[in-house]
Formats: sequence, C-alpha cells, structure tokens
Amino acid sequence: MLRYTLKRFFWALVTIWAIITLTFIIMHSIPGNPFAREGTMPEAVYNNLQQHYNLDKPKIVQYGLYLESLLHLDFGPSMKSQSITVNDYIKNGFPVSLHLGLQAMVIAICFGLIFGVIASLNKNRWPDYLSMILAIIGISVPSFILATFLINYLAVKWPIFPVATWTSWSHTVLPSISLAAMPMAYIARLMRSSMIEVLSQDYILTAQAKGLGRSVVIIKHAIRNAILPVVTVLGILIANIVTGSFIIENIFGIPGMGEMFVRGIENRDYPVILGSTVFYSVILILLIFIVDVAYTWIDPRIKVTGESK
Amino acid sequence: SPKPSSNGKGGDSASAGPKILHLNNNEEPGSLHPGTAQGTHDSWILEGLFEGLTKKTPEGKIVPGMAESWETSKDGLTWTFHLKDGMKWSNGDPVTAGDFEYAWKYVLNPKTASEYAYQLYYLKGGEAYNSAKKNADLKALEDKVGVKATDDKTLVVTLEQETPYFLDLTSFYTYYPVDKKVQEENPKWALEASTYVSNGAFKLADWKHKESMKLVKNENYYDKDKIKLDEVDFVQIANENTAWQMYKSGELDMVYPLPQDVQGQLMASKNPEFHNGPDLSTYYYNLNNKVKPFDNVKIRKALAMAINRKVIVENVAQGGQKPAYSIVPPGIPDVNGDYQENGGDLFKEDVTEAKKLLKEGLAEEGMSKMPEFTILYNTDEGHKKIAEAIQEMWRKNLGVNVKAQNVEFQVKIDREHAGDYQISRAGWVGDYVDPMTFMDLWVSNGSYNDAKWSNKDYDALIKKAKTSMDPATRMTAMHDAEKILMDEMPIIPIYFYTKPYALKSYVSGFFTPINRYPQYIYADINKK
Amino acid sequence: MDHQGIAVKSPLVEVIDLQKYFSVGDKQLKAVDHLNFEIYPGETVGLVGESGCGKSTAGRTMIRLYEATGGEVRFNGKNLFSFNQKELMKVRREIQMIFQDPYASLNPRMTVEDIIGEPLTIHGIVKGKQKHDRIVELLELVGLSPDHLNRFPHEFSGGQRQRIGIARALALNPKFIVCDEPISALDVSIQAQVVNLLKELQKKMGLTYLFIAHDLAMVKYISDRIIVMYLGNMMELTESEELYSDPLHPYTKALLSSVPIPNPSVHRERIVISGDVPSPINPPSGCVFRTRCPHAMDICAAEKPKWKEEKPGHFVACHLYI
Amino acid sequence: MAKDLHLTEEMFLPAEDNYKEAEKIARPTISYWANVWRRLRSNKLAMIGFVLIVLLVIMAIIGPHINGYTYYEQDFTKKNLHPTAEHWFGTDSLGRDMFTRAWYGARISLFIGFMAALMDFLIGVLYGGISALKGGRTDNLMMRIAEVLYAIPYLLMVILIMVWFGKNSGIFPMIIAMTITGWIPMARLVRGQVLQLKEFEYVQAAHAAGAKTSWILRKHMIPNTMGPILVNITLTVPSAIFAEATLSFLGLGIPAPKASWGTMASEALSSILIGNFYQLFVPAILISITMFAFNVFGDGLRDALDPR
Amino acid sequence: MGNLLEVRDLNISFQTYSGEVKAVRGVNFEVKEGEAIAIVGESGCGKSVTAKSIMKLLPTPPAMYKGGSILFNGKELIGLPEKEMQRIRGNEISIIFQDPMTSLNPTSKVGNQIIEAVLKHNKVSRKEAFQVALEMLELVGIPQPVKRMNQYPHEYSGGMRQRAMIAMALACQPRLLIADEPTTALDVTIQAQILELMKKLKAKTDTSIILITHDLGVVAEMCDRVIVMYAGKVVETGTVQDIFDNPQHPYTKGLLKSVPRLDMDKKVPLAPIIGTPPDLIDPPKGCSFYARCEQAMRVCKEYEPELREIGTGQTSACWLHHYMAQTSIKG
Ligand SMILES: Nc1ncnc2c1ncn2[C@@H]1O[C@H](COP(=O)(O)OP(=O)(O)OP(=O)(O)O)[C@@H](O)[C@H]1O
Ligand SMILES: Nc1ncnc2c1ncn2[C@@H]1O[C@H](COP(=O)(O)OP(=O)(O)OP(=O)(O)O)[C@@H](O)[C@H]1O
Ligand SMILES: [Mg+2]
Ligand SMILES: [Mg+2]
Repeated sequence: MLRYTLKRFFWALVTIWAIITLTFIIMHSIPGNPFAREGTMPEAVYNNLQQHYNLDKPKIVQYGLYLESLLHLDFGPSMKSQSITVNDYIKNGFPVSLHLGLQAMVIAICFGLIFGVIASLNKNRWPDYLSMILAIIGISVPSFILATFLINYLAVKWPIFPVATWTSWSHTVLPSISLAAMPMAYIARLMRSSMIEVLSQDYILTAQAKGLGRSVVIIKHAIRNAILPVVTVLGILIANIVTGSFIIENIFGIPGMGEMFVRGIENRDYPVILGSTVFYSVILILLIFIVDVAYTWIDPRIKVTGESK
Repeated sequence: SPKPSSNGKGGDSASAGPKILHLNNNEEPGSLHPGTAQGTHDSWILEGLFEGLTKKTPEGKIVPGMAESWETSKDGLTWTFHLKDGMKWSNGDPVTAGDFEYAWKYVLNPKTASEYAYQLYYLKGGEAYNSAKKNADLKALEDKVGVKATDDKTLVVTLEQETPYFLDLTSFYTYYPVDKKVQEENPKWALEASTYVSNGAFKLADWKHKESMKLVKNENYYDKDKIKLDEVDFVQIANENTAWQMYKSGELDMVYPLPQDVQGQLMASKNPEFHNGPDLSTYYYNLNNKVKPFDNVKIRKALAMAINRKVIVENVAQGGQKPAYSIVPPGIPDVNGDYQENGGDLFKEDVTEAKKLLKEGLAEEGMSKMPEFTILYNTDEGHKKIAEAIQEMWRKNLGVNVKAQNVEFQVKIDREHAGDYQISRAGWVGDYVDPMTFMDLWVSNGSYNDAKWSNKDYDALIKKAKTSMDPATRMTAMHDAEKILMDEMPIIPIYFYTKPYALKSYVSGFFTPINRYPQYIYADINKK
Repeated sequence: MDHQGIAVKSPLVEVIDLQKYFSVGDKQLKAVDHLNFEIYPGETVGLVGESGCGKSTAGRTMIRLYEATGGEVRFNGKNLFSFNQKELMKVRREIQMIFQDPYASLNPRMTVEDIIGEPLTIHGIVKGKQKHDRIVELLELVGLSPDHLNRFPHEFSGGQRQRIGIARALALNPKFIVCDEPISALDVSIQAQVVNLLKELQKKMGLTYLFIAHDLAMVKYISDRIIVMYLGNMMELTESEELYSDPLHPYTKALLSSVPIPNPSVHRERIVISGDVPSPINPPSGCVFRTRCPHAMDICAAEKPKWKEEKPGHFVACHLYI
Repeated sequence: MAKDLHLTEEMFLPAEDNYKEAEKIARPTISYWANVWRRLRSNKLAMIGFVLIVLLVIMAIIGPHINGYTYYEQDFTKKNLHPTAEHWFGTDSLGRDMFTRAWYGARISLFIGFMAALMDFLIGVLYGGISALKGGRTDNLMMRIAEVLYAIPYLLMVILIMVWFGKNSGIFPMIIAMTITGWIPMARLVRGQVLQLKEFEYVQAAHAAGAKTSWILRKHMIPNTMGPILVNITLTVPSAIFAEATLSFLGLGIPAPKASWGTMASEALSSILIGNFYQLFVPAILISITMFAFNVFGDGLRDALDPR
Repeated sequence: MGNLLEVRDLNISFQTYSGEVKAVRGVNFEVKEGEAIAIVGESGCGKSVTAKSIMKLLPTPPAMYKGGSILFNGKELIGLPEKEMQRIRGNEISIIFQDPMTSLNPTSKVGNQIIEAVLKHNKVSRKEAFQVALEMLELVGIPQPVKRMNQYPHEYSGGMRQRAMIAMALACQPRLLIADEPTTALDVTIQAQILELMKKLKAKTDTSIILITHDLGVVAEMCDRVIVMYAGKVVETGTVQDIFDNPQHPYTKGLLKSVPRLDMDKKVPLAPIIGTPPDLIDPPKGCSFYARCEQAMRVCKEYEPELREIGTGQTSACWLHHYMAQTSIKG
C-alpha cells in the first residue's frame, strides 16, 4: 500500500509537471500580455512592470523561477491585482467553489440516483420515460440558459431567492441547482443502465430466492453494485463541476475559482493561469485517488494496489 | 452567522436606521492604493475614500479639496498649494503636505511599477525618475522630482512644461496623498480593511476580496456634514444582466453599465429611474491605412459615409449616445462654449456620394470590386451587434462583403499594434478634459495610432497646439487638425458615448463628472 | 499405434523445456513450466488438467500465439521459435488451432463463407470461384450444407459453430491441430458429433492432434497418449489405456476417481482430494501438488520431483517413484 | 388416446427423410445489422429520436429558404417582434427573421456536431487502436499523454486555436476546439474495446492463420467495435453542439452575422430582461430537441446492439 | 410418502423480439418427500425455466405463465401473492444456481448473505443467526468458518463459493432443494468434493432434491428418479436404474450412447444424436424429436406422442410404445 501510494505520488508529480510545462508553453504562445491595454503606456512604465514581474527575463528563467516558487507552495502574485496574490485567490476562491461544487454534487447525486433507480425499476413504463425525459432536459439546457431562467423566475418574478452574490445559504440555492442539473441527468442515466444490468445478474436472483422482499433486494443488493460505474465517473464529474463552474460563477457573481481562472486567461495574468491550473490538476488527481479508494470501499474485489480480483 | 440577506433592502426608512446605499463595482479592485490604482473599478471606490488637493463639484467645477488655496508662477511651471487646517486621516493622523510629496514620489518610483505613473510625468523630473535604469542612482533622481513639501501645510510643485489642465489633474486619484507614517510602518496597509487609512468622505470598513466592500462615513472628514450616507455597500458582479436583475429585485440601488436592450426599453418608456450622464469618450473604427484598399482616402470616406449612425445609436447601442461626425466628444470647453459644438459636423452621411467615392477609389486602386474585408472587434455582445449592423449597412449601401471577427481584447490589441488587421473597433476615453487627449492620438508614429496614418500638416498643427500657451491658438490648431483628420478619414467615428444608468427614485444626490463614474459621495436616501 | 511404430517414426512436434511466464503486476505467473514431450505424426495426444493449470497457454505458446519465455518447440525438426515472419507465415499453414468457445471463436459480423475463407484469403492461395468451391467442400467435409454459406454465426447451434471452426482450421490443409477444449462448451449429445468428426478427419487426412480437455473420459476416448498437467507442470504421461488402468501419480488417481460414472450400479471408493488449486503466482515449493496430496512427504516440499520414465513409455513426476 | 382414431398402420412405417430437417435452420437469414435495425425499429422512443434527427437535418437544409428572409437582413422597424404570421419565430434585436436564423443556425450547429463527431472518431480510433495494439510502454505513455492533455485548461487551448486560425475564424477552428480533447473519451473507449477483442478467440484464430495486424484491424477490430463507437458518436454530436453554445457564451463562437444555436442563445440572454423570452426559447428548445433526439436514438442503438 | 411437489401441465412462454418462445410446454412431474430427482436434457430444453418457475423467480414480463399448476405441499403456487411466496422462498424451497462466481453478491460479505436468509425466515437475533450461519458453513466443510464469514465472495475459491451457496440454501432447512447444475462450472476434483458433500447432506437431512444437470454421471451417483426433458417437454421418467439400464425413449438412449465412459473401449464409436433441438418459437407439430430420431416413423411427424406408463413408475412419450408400432416393427 505504501509502495503503491509512493508510486502513484511519483506519477502524479510527473503528470503535474507535464501539465505545468505545457500550460506554460501554451500560455506564452498566445498573444497579449498582462499589461497590454488600449491607449498609451510609456515605455518606462511598461519596463518597470516587466521588471517587477520578472517578465524581462528569458522564458526559460521565468519557467525555472516559477517551478522554484512552486516548491515553496508560492503561486506568485497576480499581475492584475496588487491587493491579492494567487495564494489568496485560491484561499478565498477555493472554499467557495468547493462549497458550490459539493452542494451541486449532493443534489446531483441524490436526485440522479433516485431518478435512475426509479427509471430502471420501471423499465419501459411511464416513470422510466418521465425520469429519462427529465434527465435529457437536464443535459440539454446549457447551464447559462438554465441560470438565466432561474434568476428570472425564482428571484425577480417571484422573489423566493436572491438574484446573486454569495452571502447566505439562500444565495447558494439557485447556483447549485443550475450547476447540478447536468451531472444529475448524467448520473440518472448512468444509474439507470447500471441498475438494469445489475438487476439481470444471478446474485439478484439468489437474493430473491432467499425470500427477501423486493425493497431489500433492491436496496441491499442492487443499488450498491449498480453504483460502482457511477463512482468511477464521479471523480471526473466533480472535477468538471468545480472547474466548469465559471459560467455559473460569472452569472451569479460568486467569488469562486472558476471565475478567477477565466479572468486570469482574459487578462493574461500568467501566475493566475498557472496557479489555477496547477491547483486544479492537483485537485483532479486527488479526486481520482479518492474515488479509487472509495471504489475499494464499495467494491471489495478491487484492491487499492490496482490489482483487480 | 450569515449576513441578513440584502434582498429588497435599500437604505432603511428615513425615520431611523442607517442610510445604506447598495452599489455594484463590477469587479474586484486591482488595487486600493492610490499609487497603484488604475481603472474605474479601483477609482470608483477610491473617490469615496480619498480626497486630493482639489475636487470637482456636481457642476464640474474644480474647487479646493485638501488644499485651501494655490497660486501659479508667471511661467505656469510652479504651483504652490496651501493645505487646509485640521485635515485628518481616518486614523486621526494629520494630513500633511509631506504625505502628498511622499505619495507622488512613491508613484514615480520605478520599483513601485505603477501603471499610472505617467499621470505624474507632468512633474519635473518625473519621467526621468520613473524611467531610471536598473543601476541608476535612484535617490538622486527622486530628489530631482518637482514636488516638495516646504512645510506641513505647503506643497510646491514644479512642472516640466506648462500644463493648462494641471489643476484638473490634482483631483485625479493618482494624485491622492497617502499616510506616510502608515505606509512606512506597513507597506501592505492597502490590502485589508483593518489597516486601511484614508482621508476622504468614507473609510473602508470591510473588504471581502472578490466579493464585497463596505464603506462607512468617515467621522474625521472635514466636510462630513455634507455626507448623508452612513454606509455604501459594494458587490462585484461582472455580469451586466445579473446586475440589472439585482437592481430590479431591489438588491442594488443603482446600476451602471446597463445591458443595451434594457437601456432601450428604459429610454423608450421614459422611465424616471433612467439617467444619462455625459461621457468623455468616442466609439470609432480604425482603418488600417497601410493595407490596400484602405490606403485610399475615397474608399475610407465612402465607408464612413455609408453608415447610418442614427440607426445604430437608437436601435443598437440604445443608450442615448450621440452620432459622431467628428472625433472629439462634447463636454470639453473651447475658448468659448463647447469644443465639439463649435466644430460642428465635419462630414455627412450620404449613400449616393459614398457609392460614387467607392467607385472612384476602386478605379484609382485599379480594382474592379471591393475585396472582402474583416471587421475586428473584441468579444462583447454590444460590439458584436454594432459590427453586425455596420456590416449589413455596408453590404446594403455599398454592396461590399464584410466579415466580422471577434477576438479577445488582448489579441485585438496585439493585432492592432502589429498592423495585422483591416478594420478594427476602438474606443477612447479622455484622460483629461482637453481636446488634446483625443487629438494627439493620430500623430505620425503615435503609440496609439493603430490606423498607421501619417500626415505632416496634422503633425504640425498638433505640435503647435501642444507648445502654444495661448488658448485661442491651441483651440484653432486643434479644430484645423480635426478637419484634416475627418477629411482624410483614417478612422471612422461612430458615436460619442454617454453614461446611461439606472437609479432608484429614492436616491438623490448622484452626479456624473464627464470623465468619471457617477458619483455617490453626496447621495442621499429618502424612502417613504 | 504400437511401440515399434513410434520408434521408427520421427516426431512431428517436439516440445523441449517449454516455459511461459506472464507478468502480473510485479510478480511472475508461471503458467507453463518446463514442458517436455513429443507428438508423432497421426497421433492424438491428450492434455488434461484442471482449469487454470496452463493447458491453453501451453497450446498457444506451442504455435507461437504467445511468445515463449523459454524452451523450444520443433516442428518437423525445425525450431519454430527461431522462424522469422515469412517462415512463420509459411508454417502457419501446417499448424492450426480449434478453440474452446464456439461463441467467441467466430466473428459475429462475418458470414460463414468469410470465416472459413479467411485463412485462404490471408494466404492468398485460391481466389474467386475456386475459393468458393473450396469453402463448399470444407463445409460438406464437416457435415454442413452449402445453404449455410451466407449465414451468420449466431444462427447456428454450438455444435454447428464448432464445426465451422473446424472447417476454418482445415482450410489450409494443416498437419497439426491444437484442439483447445473443442467440446467442453457443448452439450453431451452434441459432443459426440464433434469428436466423431475429428476422428474421422484424422483418419482421412492423417492429422495430428494435441487435444486439450478436462473431461477425462473424453480425452481417454480420443487420445493415444495423455499428458496430465497440474499448476503449469507435467505430472504424468503415458498411453491412455495405461493411464486408466495403472495411474501412477496420486493426482492422476484422484482425477480418475473424481469422474462420476454414468452407471448407477457401479459403486466405487472415491479419492476426494481436499482443498483447491493453489495460485500459480505463488506455487508451493517442491512438488506443486504436495499441498493436496494424500501421500505428501517431507521431501515433496523440499525438492521438485524429477521427470522419470517409470515404465516404458510411462513417465511420471513424483517422489513416490524414486 | 382419443387420437387413435386417425392412426393407420401405414403411419407406423419408418420415416425416410426425417434427418433432412435436423440441420435445417428454419428462420430466414438475417445479418447482424439487419437484426440491430429490427430491434431499433421496435423501440418507439429511439425511432422518435431518429425521425427528429431526420427532420432536423431536412429543416437545416430547406428551413433557411422557406419564408423568403435571409439570416443577415436587418429591419430595425421590426426588431424584437414576437412570433407572427410573417415572422414565425419572431425577430431578434436587429430585426432579423428568427425562423430563418434558427434553421441557418441548425446547419452550422449540426455541421459542427457531425464534424466534431467525425474528427473524434478518426483520431480516437487511431489513437486508441494504436495504444491498445502496441500495448506495454507505448500504451502507458500514450494514455498518460491523453491524461495530461485532459488536464490542461480547455479554455487556454481553445484560445490558442482561435489565435492560430486567427484569419479564417469560424467553423473550422470551432471544430478543432471541439476535437482537441473531445477525442480522448473515444480513444479510451476504442482502447478498451480493442484490448478486450485482442483476447477474443476469433482474433486469436486469425493470428493462428497468419493474419497481419492490418487485416485483423480491418476485418475484426473495426467491425466489432463499431457498435459502441456508433453509440458514442451519437452522443458526441449533441455534446459538441452543446459545447459550442457554451463557448458562444464566452464569445468564442461563430463569426457574425452567421448564426448558430449557441450564438443565438447567448445573444438572446439579455433579451429575457426586457421580456422577450421567445428569443431565448427558440435556440434553447432546438438545442434540447437535438439533445433529446440524439440521446434517445443513441440509447436505443445501445440497447439494440446489446440485446439483454 | 406423499408428493411434496406436483407440477401439472406447466406452460411457460417468453415474449421476445422474434416472437413467443414456448420454453416449457405441458410439463408434468412430482417430487416425493425425501426423494432426489434429476432433470436431464440438452441445453435450452427448459430445465432452468422449470426450476425458476417453481420458485416463481421468472421475471414477468418477459416470462408468462400460460397455464398449469404447481402444488407445493398441497398449496397452489401459481397466483400466490408475492408476500406469501417470499415466505416460501429460501424457507421451504431453496435453489442453488450453476455459476457460484456470479450467484453471490460480490459486494456483500458471505456471512451476511447467509445471515440475511436466516433472519428473514426465523425470529432470531442477529447473534443467533450468526451462529446458525457459522454452523452451516461448518457443515458444508468450509475451514476456519469464523474468518470466512467476514470475507467477500472473491476471496473464496470456486468450490468454496458453491459450498457457501449450499450453506445459504440449507440455512433454513428447506423441504425442497433445487440445484440447477450445481457442479457444471467446477473442476472435476472440486465437483467430486461438492457431490460428496451433497450426498452426505442428503443422507443427513430429509430434504427433497431436484437436481438439474446434463452430466449423466452425476445423475447416476446422486438421484433416485430421473426426468428427461426435450424441447420443453418431459419425454421420459423413471428410476435411475430404469433409465440407465432400460431406457425407453430414443432420446434417452441417444444421450446414453453419446457419452464415453472411462471403462469404454475406444474402438466402439460414439453414437451422437445428429442435428440440433428445434426452435421453440415455432416448435414442430408432431414429436419434437422426430427430426433427430433414429427410429422415426411417419406418425411422429404429424402427431405428438403422449407420456405413457411403460413399467412401474417408468413413463415415456414415444409412438414406439403404441401397439401399432409394436406390430408394424414386428411385421
Ligand atoms: N494473458 C495472460 N496474462 C496473465 N495471466 C494469464 C494469461 N493467460 C493465462 N494466464 C494465467 O495462466 C494460467 C494458465 O492459464 P490457461 O488459460 O493456460 O489455463 P487452462 O488450463 O487453459 O484453463 P481452462 O481450463 O480454464 O481453459 C492461469 O492462471 C491464467 O490465469
Ligand atoms: N428470459 C428469457 N427470454 C427469452 N427466452 C428465454 C429466457 N429464458 C429462457 N429462455 C428460453 O427458454 C428456453 C429454455 O431455457 P432454460 O434456461 O430453461 O434451458 P436449460 O434447459 O436450463 O438449458 P441449460 O442447460 O443451457 O441451462 C431456451 O430456449 C431459452 O432460449
Ligand atoms: Mg483453456
Ligand atoms: Mg439452465
């Protein structure tokens, strides 16, 4: 286990390094720089800025300096903001994104599983069609459209929830729903097909043959096995939710990381771009690791060491 | 515990309770240190927190701020400011002339790497100090900078050359003082509300980064009786649509900017909450004079004349903007009256004439047909619609095929500087209230002359206007230059911006200086 | 086949010290360990053993579907493992394989004609009409009707599918066929169809078989000689009658007594060996069978028993016979 | 034994030709795909999806020409109109006919969807196939590269692409942007399938017959992975359309005045503020219908391919 | 000895894409108390469907009960409410499936899977149920049962899993045990272990057994009576002795002749049954075995033979037993 963790850790480092390097290259090969703006900027001012942020140094030196500061867990300053460093950005933004993401994920998982199970138990009957149509609507309405509708109806027309910002719990409801719709639909569909598969397995028959009631069979024997494929995609799904939330963060004015990342790119704020990329890839790798561990917990056949059976 | 939801709350009833104004700053300020601040998201807050030597009245007049009085030397190069008595920082420290000297020099220090340092290049030795090479003697250069506190109350400023609008500049936020004592003790004082010190109408009570800010009335402010608000709360909502929805639901008391469609609707319905302030900026299209066939004057003019600006302003931009037939926007004083009004329209829209010119131009270029070309604009719904409208007008009126391409702002700037475009959308906001802030853009090899246009007569006139001390000579030269510009048409003016905003009817006391955001300092809330 | 016959003929296939290890994670799985035997022309050699003991691996490695870890396989005296691609291609015509699973061994997207014709196409031997005729001929050989040419595998029953597989194996007129449990997945009533067919073809075409199975009765019925494998190792090798009448190895004995006899009147004393087959990743030291052997001795754990000719033509690897 | 009445002595003579039927296959021959099609046809929902897809494609072809408007002509006197007899889907904020724009947008959106799916297919099959066939270190390396690519900020890559193709912006870079990481799931799928197929006995049989890799790929691997791949493709089409909409929100969409559903939706976002819901409804509903159609069709296809 | 189970004229169909599969067509048989019967027949002849239908485990749809009756201990099972059926399942009738690899829930501990059954049918505490489960594991000869209780199925070997399945099936001391090919998926040596175990258990408890298999050897060792099925019908029944020594139906004869025996001379060719079973969507009009039968007569094509008593307790469904056939053959 220790050996395995170490090996995995090593590969994670290599992956992150590759991601940093590629991001660094791409980032510097797109036009624009953090100080370009409409209008005149005297040469001197420009030079001072470049110097201040080490941008006058050769790219390879900048790269080295960045890696070095990373070793101290320092993501560097933001080139667009004096008041806040990239570390601050992450410190402030991540809990918010995490809160939003987790809340959305809880909604998505709960309802997704319920819909999926109901659909599978009523295969090719109306509850199946109904929940799958709901799921498809969930997948097919882009989150920005959904968010716009939600705001318009549930915040302006009937002011049940506030429009935007991230101040109290009631502020988190609409963004969470907007963000949850898509993964919920995805989980529902996955769960449905997985359940259908599991329900045709021999051990379900065995459980029934023991005289167990239908609900016991479904809850104790079917769902736990059917949930496995859902768990495997959960890592990626959560990562997508946390990273993909920038549209929602923009619309609801949520001080999360997604917004910061998109802003970083728009502004060519190099340390912000790199910082968020590194941070996200770490999160992604961590999530996948957690999912793997969770997997072994749900499915005793899999050992953490990666050997199956 | 969570803050009570601000849902539907403005300033609470007039009878009791604090008066709280809810505003949207759109974005997190990049810096709330006057020395490194730049842009409206910084300045809008700073203007409530600080006061410079002078300040502007709602009518646009410059009146004493921290300074009580000032005098100018004959040659106009030396200015002596006398500070009011008993001015205090929000922490109780006295505001001294030394604080100004310190602040200005801090801005110019190359190590500070302030983007707006050039706003202080008017000071003698300012540019030299800011441009210092790596191993130059910084101390010596600093001492040569033309600002000196001769005592606690007196600030002597020496300029590089005569600057008619220098007084206007002293109200600008880069010229604000900082508390020297605080800055030296804690260089990071401007990063958090708890250490923040200011000298203006409000002080910073709370700052949740990327989220919100709270300004409360500064009891140490000398003019505090004029300040009616107890508190100003800012959120940071970048999405215009959301901000408008928040205004509608009562979470905000004022929104600026407004979504285009909303502006149109509010104007059309004559909504009393709709206000429109003047603005010091122009919306125009750059033509790349270095590429064919835009090197041809007739073709450039044809394009300019084939646009129906009224339609664009009324149906697309929808913010009560003014169609532009010249480049300098209204609101800048001439020797007498308004500069733009005096100049009048410098060209006319005329489709038949445009067609004729295009034909002639193409013949001169040896072309039979206008080749397809591309309008470049930076990604934005508003710019897109205008581009689409113009594209369609050119297609209909001139029968030319136009493509529109949006790129990121950064990419657009890059391509404009590199001359890698045909036509690009641009806008310019005046830095100061003088036609020169627009007119010197198109001098040969000017750093913002993205049209890559060059005209000797124009250059000469601009030079004359810049070096002359006589207002009449200056203005005439600039009027003449503008005529040349519009005759040659290296750029196509579209409209002059305005500042359309929505303000709840219970809020009074807002005013809009021409080159600033709508000002909330003297606002008041009177809810029934 | 009599002993004199064997003596004069030279073997068609010689397996010398064949080894095939798989790496599983960081460990090695010794699927096949030191096999030594030869197969004479026209002979059927049976290979029996429990699931996972390495029968298929042995068969596949012998015909170079897997690259061997060690050892040699000589075909007609030439080392198969030293062939280059071209030579291998040529020799492929003479060596074929029939697979266990009649459902997995036929491509569901191909018609019977395509399936049987595949080896012909690959080797480009015959084309067009000739090819068609050859396919019809093969089909008839295995007792199917030419009507079936354009049908798809899923339309056939297991036995028919297996016959299609045999027709495919016969397409190139091979000399040697590895039959990897060709009847295990079939119904008892159908098994005989396939076994009879294989026997008939052998007679007709002089084929040589390596017949892999775990059904002892069937292996005994079809084979001339039988190899008993356990956990990748050979335990015993002798003529089939001899193996039945005089098994030497305790494992063989247990195996034989485990086979239920379809005759209610026969009651015999069964040797039930306890426990399960150990993991090949971590096989027992010494004799691999010792953990389940009723006669296990100290030496069995310490030393691997030698491969020994206990009687003429009867080989065994067991410490009981030293 | 009431039936004894009908029995005659002669009936108890040995039958002569009974074996003829023993090997007969009674049912008419039916190929794999015909079987799939039959199962698909009996799935109502899937057929609704299929019909919708066909309708969408037909409308994309003829829709822009039906009512005599063009997608670019503006009429400011008629802007923001609700649906009327003249403008069936109303007009947009520049006074353009939404019906024509919607179907013109269908062209572009569907084209992007199909092209993205095709590109994903080509690259995914190649990459996944090679990775699985080579196996070992190569496989490991290729999969890690894919992993890294997946983790690099998508937006950054999209911007890079948009810049690279700066001059001829539009559909082409859009498709590249869709593909840049879109092929990875396809490659994973193909790899998994090929790894599985590699162990299949009919592949081994082909090896034993001396088949070359290319033959095995062509004859065995590709036809037998086609099913899952097809299902994946049906799901890639709508997700590319969806992704285009999201990129449009960021302004990285189709150049004006061309319309795609994504650009129409993001243009219409502010119209909801002045009560013009239909401007947002039109693209939103079209996107939803497309997603619905492809999803149910894809699901039906999956069921048809995998009878259980 | 009374009949524990009586199956009368059972008909079961499946609705499929291609049409209605008539999987079981008028099956009749009975199981007496303490008796072990075998159901043999080729793959697809309806053995498992019959077994599952007794447990009412067939999912409806696609399965359809098309008439007949299943009397268990005098109680009609067809039409019995699901709740009551649950009381019978695992308690009075238990079933073991062919493949122990897939018949145990991979994510649940083996012990829990047994305890579950005990708790369902007995008013005992969890602790007592644990004890019962432990005893059952011991009974089926699983070493270190305490440790094994807490393991997952994948930690068991194939033979052990099948033992666990048996333990689970026997946990509530059912009166009827249905074993659907319990050893087919196992190796010979393991199969021998399981067979020994089942024999031992049979001797010990008084459970009736229905053993489904196509291995005639297993039948010979284990059972008292045999039911031979073909294409959804019963074609012959009789005691083990009768069936092996004096088979009456040509299909039974064919089955016996097509399997080699260890003691058989290999010069004797095997006698396969040629061809394949008929398609149950469209079963033949006459005798289903007609097309493959060595002794087929013209009548067989047209008319379906009925099951008739041949000797004491032996029945067979074949026209050959008809008096006219006897005479015509003689003649
Ligand atoms: N490709 C492979 N990679 C790793 N291990 C393998 C591979 N193929 C086979 N093995 C292992 O090698 C051992 C022998 O396998 P093999 O398939 O040869 O057994 P077998 O005797 O043919 O069994 P069966 O009767 O089940 O077909 C088994 O433990 C198996 O798990
Ligand atoms: N769920 C189902 N849907 C459709 N047909 C089915 C279903 N289950 C069984 N059948 C059909 O019913 C018939 C009898 O099947 P059954 O499983 O009882 O056979 P069996 O005698 O148990 O065979 P085996 O020895 O292979 O287990 C077969 O033709 C089968 O195709
Ligand atoms: Mg094998
Ligand atoms: Mg069965």
